[in-house]
Amino acid sequence: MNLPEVVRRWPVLRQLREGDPLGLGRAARSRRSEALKPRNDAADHVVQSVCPYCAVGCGQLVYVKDGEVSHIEGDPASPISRGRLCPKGQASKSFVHSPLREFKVKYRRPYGTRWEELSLEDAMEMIAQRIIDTRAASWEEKTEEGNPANRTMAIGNLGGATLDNEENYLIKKLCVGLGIVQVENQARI
Amino acid sequence: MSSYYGRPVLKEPVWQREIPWYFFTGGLGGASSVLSLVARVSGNELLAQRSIQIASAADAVSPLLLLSDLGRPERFLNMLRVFKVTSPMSVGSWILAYTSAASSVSAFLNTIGRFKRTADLARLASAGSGAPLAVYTATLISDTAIPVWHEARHELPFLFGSSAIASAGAASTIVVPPSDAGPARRMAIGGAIVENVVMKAMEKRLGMLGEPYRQGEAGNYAKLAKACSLGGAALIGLGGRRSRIAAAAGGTLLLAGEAALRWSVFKAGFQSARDPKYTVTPQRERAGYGPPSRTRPDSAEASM
Amino acid sequence: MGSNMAENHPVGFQWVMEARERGARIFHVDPRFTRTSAMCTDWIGIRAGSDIAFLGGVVNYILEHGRWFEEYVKHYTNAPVVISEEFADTEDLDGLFSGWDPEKGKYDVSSWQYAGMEVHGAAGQREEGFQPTKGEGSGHGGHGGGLKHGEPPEEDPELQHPRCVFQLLKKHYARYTPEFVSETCGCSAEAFVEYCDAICDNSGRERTGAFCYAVGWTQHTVGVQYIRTAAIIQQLLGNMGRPGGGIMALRGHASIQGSTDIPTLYNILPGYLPMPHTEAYGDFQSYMDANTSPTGWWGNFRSYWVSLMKAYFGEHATEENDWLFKSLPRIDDDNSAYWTTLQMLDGKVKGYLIAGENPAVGNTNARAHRLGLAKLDWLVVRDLVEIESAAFWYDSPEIESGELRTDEIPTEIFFLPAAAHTEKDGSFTNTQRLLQWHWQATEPKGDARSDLWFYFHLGRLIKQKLAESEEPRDDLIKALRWEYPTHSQIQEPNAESVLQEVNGWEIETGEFLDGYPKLKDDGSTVCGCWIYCGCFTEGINQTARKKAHWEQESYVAPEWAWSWPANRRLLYNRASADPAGKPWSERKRYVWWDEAEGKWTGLDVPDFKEDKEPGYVPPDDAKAEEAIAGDHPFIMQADGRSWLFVPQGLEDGPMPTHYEPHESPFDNPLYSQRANPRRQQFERPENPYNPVANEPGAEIYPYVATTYRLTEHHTAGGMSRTVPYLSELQPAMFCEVSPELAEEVGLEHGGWATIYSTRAAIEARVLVTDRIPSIEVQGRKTHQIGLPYHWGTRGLTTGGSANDLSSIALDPNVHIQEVKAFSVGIKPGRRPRGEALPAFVEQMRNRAR
Amino acid sequence: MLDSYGTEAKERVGFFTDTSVCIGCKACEVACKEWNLVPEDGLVWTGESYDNTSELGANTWRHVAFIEQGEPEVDALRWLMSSDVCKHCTHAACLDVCPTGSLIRTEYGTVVVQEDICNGCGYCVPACPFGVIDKRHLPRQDPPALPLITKKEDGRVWKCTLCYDRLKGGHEPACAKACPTDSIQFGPLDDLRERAERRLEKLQAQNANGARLYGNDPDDGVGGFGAFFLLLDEPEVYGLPPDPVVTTRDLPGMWRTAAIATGALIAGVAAAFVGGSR
Repeated sequence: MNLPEVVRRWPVLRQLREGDPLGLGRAARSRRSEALKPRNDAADHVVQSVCPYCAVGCGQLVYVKDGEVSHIEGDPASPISRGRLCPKGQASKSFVHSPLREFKVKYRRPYGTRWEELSLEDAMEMIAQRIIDTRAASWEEKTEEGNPANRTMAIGNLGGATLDNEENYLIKKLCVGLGIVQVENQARI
Repeated sequence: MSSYYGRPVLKEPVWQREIPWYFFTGGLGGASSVLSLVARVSGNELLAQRSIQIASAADAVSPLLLLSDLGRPERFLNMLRVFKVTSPMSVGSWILAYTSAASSVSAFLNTIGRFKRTADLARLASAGSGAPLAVYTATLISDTAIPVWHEARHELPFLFGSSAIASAGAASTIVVPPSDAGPARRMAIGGAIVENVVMKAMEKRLGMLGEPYRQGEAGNYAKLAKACSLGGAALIGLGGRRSRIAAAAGGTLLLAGEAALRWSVFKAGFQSARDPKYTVTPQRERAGYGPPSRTRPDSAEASM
Repeated sequence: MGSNMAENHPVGFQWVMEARERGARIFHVDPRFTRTSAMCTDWIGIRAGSDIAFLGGVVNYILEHGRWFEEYVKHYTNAPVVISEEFADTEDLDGLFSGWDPEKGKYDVSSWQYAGMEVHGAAGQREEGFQPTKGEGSGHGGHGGGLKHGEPPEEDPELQHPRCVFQLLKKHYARYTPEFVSETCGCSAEAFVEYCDAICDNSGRERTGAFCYAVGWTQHTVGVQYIRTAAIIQQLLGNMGRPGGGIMALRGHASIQGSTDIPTLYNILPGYLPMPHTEAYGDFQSYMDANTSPTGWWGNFRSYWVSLMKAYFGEHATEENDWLFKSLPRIDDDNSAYWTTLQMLDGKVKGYLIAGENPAVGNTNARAHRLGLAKLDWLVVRDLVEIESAAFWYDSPEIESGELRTDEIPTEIFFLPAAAHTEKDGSFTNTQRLLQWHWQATEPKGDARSDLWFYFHLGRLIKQKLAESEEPRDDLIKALRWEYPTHSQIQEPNAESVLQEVNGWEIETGEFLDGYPKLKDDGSTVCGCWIYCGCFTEGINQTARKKAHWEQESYVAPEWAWSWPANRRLLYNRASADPAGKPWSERKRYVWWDEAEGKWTGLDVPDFKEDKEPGYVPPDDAKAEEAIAGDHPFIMQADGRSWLFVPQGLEDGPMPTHYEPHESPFDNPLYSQRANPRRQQFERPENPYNPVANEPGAEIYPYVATTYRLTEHHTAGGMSRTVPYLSELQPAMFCEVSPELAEEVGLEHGGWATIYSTRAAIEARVLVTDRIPSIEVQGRKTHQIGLPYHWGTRGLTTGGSANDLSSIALDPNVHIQEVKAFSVGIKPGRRPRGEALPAFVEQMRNRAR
Repeated sequence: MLDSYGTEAKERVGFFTDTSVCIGCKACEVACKEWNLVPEDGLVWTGESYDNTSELGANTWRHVAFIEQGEPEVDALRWLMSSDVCKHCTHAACLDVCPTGSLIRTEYGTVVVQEDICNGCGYCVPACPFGVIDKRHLPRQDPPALPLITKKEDGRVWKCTLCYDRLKGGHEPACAKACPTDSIQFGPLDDLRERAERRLEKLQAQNANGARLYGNDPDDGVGGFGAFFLLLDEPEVYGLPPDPVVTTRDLPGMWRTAAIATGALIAGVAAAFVGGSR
């Protein structure tokens, strides 16, 4: 008999028609459940990445949907981690999407009592100028003893253990070029 | 008896105040339908009409109570999505739907006084489903992991049944002149007595699991229920025949008692879920375990 | 030891669990019974800061009971070498080695040398001038002096000579008996002996044992010597350079290894080449002489260095101008992070850039650091979230207490949002020296940018602005090679192009180099980091290799990513074979000499010249690597052997000695010299020290505190207290105390406690637990207090910072702070609020006077 | 059990949680939340060892228990850690009593809540003998369907789905995949039961004190768990019931009692008419 769709899908009837009289299984299954798919399968693309937390270096698979990270899980191919992740690594997606993440430059002027807005371009311009000025004002060509110095002791740079090798390379290279010797990172801490 | 930092093993029910009230209205409505039918058969027209009106009123309130307790009220129709004999609530939903439809039709026709045959058919129908309606709620709560409900499965239906009889009787006693309310009075008194006897027997048999019925909120409601039901019954018994006031007062008191009884049972369930000993102790005995093989860690005890 | 691996490296710990399931005996020696201890077959609780006493005891046990691996020790270590007769041991000088200069507070290491010569250390990190005459070439070591074909002048193969390393070792550790260990560490002598037997039983030809450590060892005023002691054990037992052996450093940040190899550190250039020093290296040649060792792989120092200069300055660096050596910035003894902090407090540092670090919580005496930041002219903070280091000017304990006032803080602050690892290409170097590439998944949003972007464009802007400058000081920055292709709308620099520069190429052909042996000292090759040379062989990004382990034949999985040097997974692996080149045992075969092929082969890339046969004896005029004999596996060393005794390269002694922590309630049971004499101390108003041992007032700070991390959080919290799913798992700062201590001072489980030192006071919830037992030390009951250091004033979960309590007292070799053992007091209840807080700290300090 | 699915039926799968190798890292808790988008539900420090999640519920589908045992003298210390989860019972009370058919037995033999069906009647909550399933009281995300009667909170019940969607895609559940030490093992139930037996034998040989399997017996009160455990102490120490029984096992009896009570009710009413209307 051909009943209208809505009636035919009425679980009470399906209980009888689909051999599930108790209505504990298939008959009670909804359209959504039938069509269910893991969202990873719907990802636009997947990239192989590395966990950003500790130095074990577990492999990660980053799933991307509509330009957003839709999920991050372990990369089974990694001989180090075999697809497994600890709570931190497993929380990487929430870390990337942290409610506290900032996406705007914030500026606090000397003696200021609040953050102000500032364009990234202006910020870069100002920072470059600060470095140039401070460096000029504090340049030390020789030490008191008259030994060569070629440096500024008025500027320091901190950080690196959470950065990429390429980033660290540029930091050190730039600082050498500028005569900034106080370059340090967590390896010390 | 130890558990994880003294935490409950079971979750307390998430049902709110609507549910015990529904137990009450369900019982009242269901038993009233039966009362109405028997009254009709025995030719007590007035009693038959008033009681079916009570029934339809109660059956109209019941679904609303259930609906407002749902987490997703807009999905109330899903209750009729399946029919599951394994689920007293599913069965009950169908019964309730059927009963309230029947009783309201019957009541309506009765009131306007036309289509007598249809009205009687409807009354018959509502009575047929009204009786189970008054009782199934006991099965509903017995069919859970809550110790004091599940273990009381042999008594609860009788407790709820007798309570329903008492309620229906009391309600009709109020609205029907004493001259025609004889059967209602006897139901009220009889129901009240039976119910108290069953309650006592149940607690006795449950042993340790009887405690929650006597303690805390549940205990208070139980005392209230006992006082009101027996008090109400007495009042009806002594003055209900002559004085309409006494009948009304007694009926009201009795109804209050029946409501309190449902609340008592309801609360007892929560209390027994909250304390892990009611879950663990009986199960250990059942499984024939001896005392725990390891003594509990001091540190864990300390941090409880 | 010194590591809580299960909690801080859970995924790495899967391998330990597998070993356990296969029947391996796993010991955890730690002050606390942690999740690691719970998983190990044995746990030994010791007092925080007493590890050298424990490990020294093991050395003594091995020597006393003849459990050492004779053939290995005789051939592969410097045990037979005879030491200069001027050398005097701590046993002779009551806790000091010979050469101590009380004025300078330093050692003159000349008396530590091999008899009849001058050896240099190996690490290639060197701060001070190398003046052979004065023999004061300590610093972090050069790399080998005038060894004739890599052999020391005086040896005793039978190890009997009273001044040979082996005998000196015996003498030095003779008093480290099980009873001494028990007395000092607070563990039972029986448990200790069981431990000794276990590692001895699991070493030798057929078996190997490994040590895993982390900052539980490094964060001490004798941190380097902790690890050295383990190294001695592993050498004596023959566990170095062999599969299942070694000493595993478990590092805490994704690329902390990389940031040391390609350093963001003041004292070295990429590949551990030393930064030139103000007090020395007036001219190029003496810098070269000081750092080039005639023998060993450091013999090619010049090639590494010249290639780096070519990478930095391209055509501007020439033979004629000494590759711009004269223009390079110079460093002092110590320009490390903490030194910089103190310079800030003195107003000498004006500008500071912070990228992905949170010193206002993560640095020891974080309070001093916050006060320092408040004295800067300008500050740049780059992070994903607004961390404490960016918010200190309106949200910090000092603002709450009124010690700082927002409108009085001059610091101009730029907060720049950073890009996450999923928003940029790049490579991390993990704790096994494995370079792993991570691909960009999405574009960073808004103003968020990678640090690659920031530093590249910053450099571009500065070079632009200075292009016309006539100032001599600007010559170097003008000469800096700074062209990297960019892509996408935001002009993101191409990370691979940077890695290519790191790998290096031949200038003439432009071909990528396949390894550091290809580097030239004539300026014809470019290489940004010699030890990374080969990571871009054949123009292929080797670090991005992701061949699944199940598709690879050997468990070494050489085709997953790339490890330095030369994709070698296990260093000094020639030691996995006996002197004749045969595997010590079939079970433990790893690298061996293939007679037929006439070359070294095995499961890994041999860490040895491929065709150098085991019997090779270098000719007298041999230089560099050629001067290493065929049976000397430790090719980075001038003499090709591992060093039980370190003649040069360490600031505080050739052999590890038990010293008490800088702040310890105890005296040194061995010597009147209580703590490491060479440790760095900076007593000043912002960094006062607690009275210790039997000094008056020590009783105000009577307990041993130790800081640590939890699985659920990451270091200073910037990457975890900002994540809901992690914050809910550990939602509050707490302290762990024993039931006895709780009893003693009236702490209530679940309540609050105030923990204080002479520097600060913080509050924490109280977790009373048997997992941090009170122990008996030198006949006295001590209590220890466990303090996770993740919390600060920002984020989803906030709380007191443990690092506010600890002091700036550093290891002399690596300038790492001592936060794993320091003294504190504790009392029930929450800390005073507002102005009352500093008042309370002051009051306690006065009481301790 | 899976007859209704005919050819669609798959091999029954489940979890074997071997607590003897659990390092208490909680990766399972986070992996579960990340995959299933389970909301964070409050920053509460309990002081109950390292457990700040406390129990399974609508917003915690994996829960790691921490139990510190032993006397101060060091060698006696023991720290039990165990990742708890929905048991996916062979005879599941929550499933039986669900009046809407929101809870179903899937083609994999697992028990899941269909979030598009559940109307929050709450019957499954007290029905579960393990206290696993619970109602979510956090604010609801989707727009109200019927504005007048719609509530502000989510109001539906939630629990572990054994990653129903991942199974359909051929992936193992998130928690099992993440688990660093394979304490959480996923697979066909029969294989897991064998594996567990072998594991128990090994441990007992090494006399790992208190090792026992929990929920592996098909003849227990719930017909065996789809997600069972190897414990190192008595179940209640971990907050688990020693002898759970599916409440619906007694349902036939309950219906019978109800029928009798119903009859009694009618009889009772009728009896009231003996003696007429006065």
